[in-house]
Amino acid sequence: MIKVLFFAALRERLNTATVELDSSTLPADASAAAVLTKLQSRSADWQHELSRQDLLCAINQRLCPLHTKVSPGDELAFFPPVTGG
Amino acid sequence: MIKVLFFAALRERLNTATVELDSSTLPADASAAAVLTKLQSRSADWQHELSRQDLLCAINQRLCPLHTKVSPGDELAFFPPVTGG
Amino acid sequence: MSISVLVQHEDFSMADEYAQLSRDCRCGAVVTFCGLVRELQDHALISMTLEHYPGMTEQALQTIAEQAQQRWQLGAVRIIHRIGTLTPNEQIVFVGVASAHRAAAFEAAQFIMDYLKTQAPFWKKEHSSQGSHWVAAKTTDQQAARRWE
Amino acid sequence: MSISVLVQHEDFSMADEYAQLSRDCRCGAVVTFCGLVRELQDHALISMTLEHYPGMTEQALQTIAEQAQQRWQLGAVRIIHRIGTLTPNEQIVFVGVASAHRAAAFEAAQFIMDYLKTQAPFWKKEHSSQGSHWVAAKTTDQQAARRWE
Repeated sequence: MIKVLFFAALRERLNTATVELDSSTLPADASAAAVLTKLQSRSADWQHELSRQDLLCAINQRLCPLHTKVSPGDELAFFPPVTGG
Repeated sequence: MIKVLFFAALRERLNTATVELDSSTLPADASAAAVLTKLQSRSADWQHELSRQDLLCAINQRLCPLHTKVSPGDELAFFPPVTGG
Repeated sequence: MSISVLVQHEDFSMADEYAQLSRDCRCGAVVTFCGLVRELQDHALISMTLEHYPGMTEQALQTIAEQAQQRWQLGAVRIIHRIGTLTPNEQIVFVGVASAHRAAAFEAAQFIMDYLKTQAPFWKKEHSSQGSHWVAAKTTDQQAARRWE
Repeated sequence: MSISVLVQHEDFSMADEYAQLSRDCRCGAVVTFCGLVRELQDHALISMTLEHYPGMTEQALQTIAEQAQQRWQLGAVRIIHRIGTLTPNEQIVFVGVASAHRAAAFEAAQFIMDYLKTQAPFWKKEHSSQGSHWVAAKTTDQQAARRWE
């Protein structure tokens, strides 16, 4: 399984905080971008929200580019630009 | 009269904190540099101490270059580079 | 060199944090930054909610502090970020850096804030008489972070 | 915009100074700098005496604060410099800046310290087991001040 988390405005607009994906439905060398594409296919809303250019991606709680490979058991997260501090 | 103050290491080496100069012994358009030259003539020690290139000059409690004109009643000060903070 | 990072709802005491940072007497310079909930320009801010990514926030702040430690000679770094609902004038974030030299302390504190603003997973939602809305990221923050690259 | 400058032997309270600076809630950013008496590298520092030019010090600090105010949008500037004899780990100098924006607060605090170090008439004399000597001015301080020209 791959766990995907959403935060802040994205979490609100998707009305979803967490999704569990069956890793077997993804290619063995799938990237975070492939996960994103798979999630976008869920609905027109998800397609729209997950196509925003400014989305950030974290794998196992570290920021990383979308082309980074994911492995079964990974925790992915997608979220809008951060605004703390 | 022109009052001249010395501070810190310079005050210690001259063993003098204040000197009063009769303005009438200075040209009417005398600069701080002219005052310094007059003071240097007091002794070999003063000549030496007041010839240091890094001395700072203040007129009426504001840092200023040596070519600044002085007027009767002014308060001059000469001191080493500052080291506060 | 000590690094200490805290993510919590509870308020912090600037006095206590400063006392801790200044205890190490090899460090002649202590720089602190505090961020406070600011009033909005056009209408009254009632409160602000800070969402975060539990686990990742602590890790991100620790990484930022370590990066600062690699770039400058520092004696101590302390970062505290509050989460949950805060009201105007409340403290949000504290960054404190102790160093032997003031330039290192100043630069490290700025670096930490610039990276925190762009890399630590916190999100602000403002609640005012006009409703609630997520604060937009600022391009000036992105630019500020980029100068350290 | 408020400017407040103090030259005194008495110690100051970082907590009180910070509380005062953060009171103005239009200011979301408060940066403080504290300079402390540092141990010497090679032998034990017993104490340090700070000589100053009475009258000129206050005026110099006020001028530096005003210059900072002209360069950046600031809510409040506070400068405290101690004089007389101080022992290791005692506080020497406090600079606090409140602003709506953190970049302004950071830069103004650095600017004030850089100018204070090169233009305010204070002189340090260190007393150690090796005797007493006047601290030499550092070229790095001159360079730091020059970057603002």
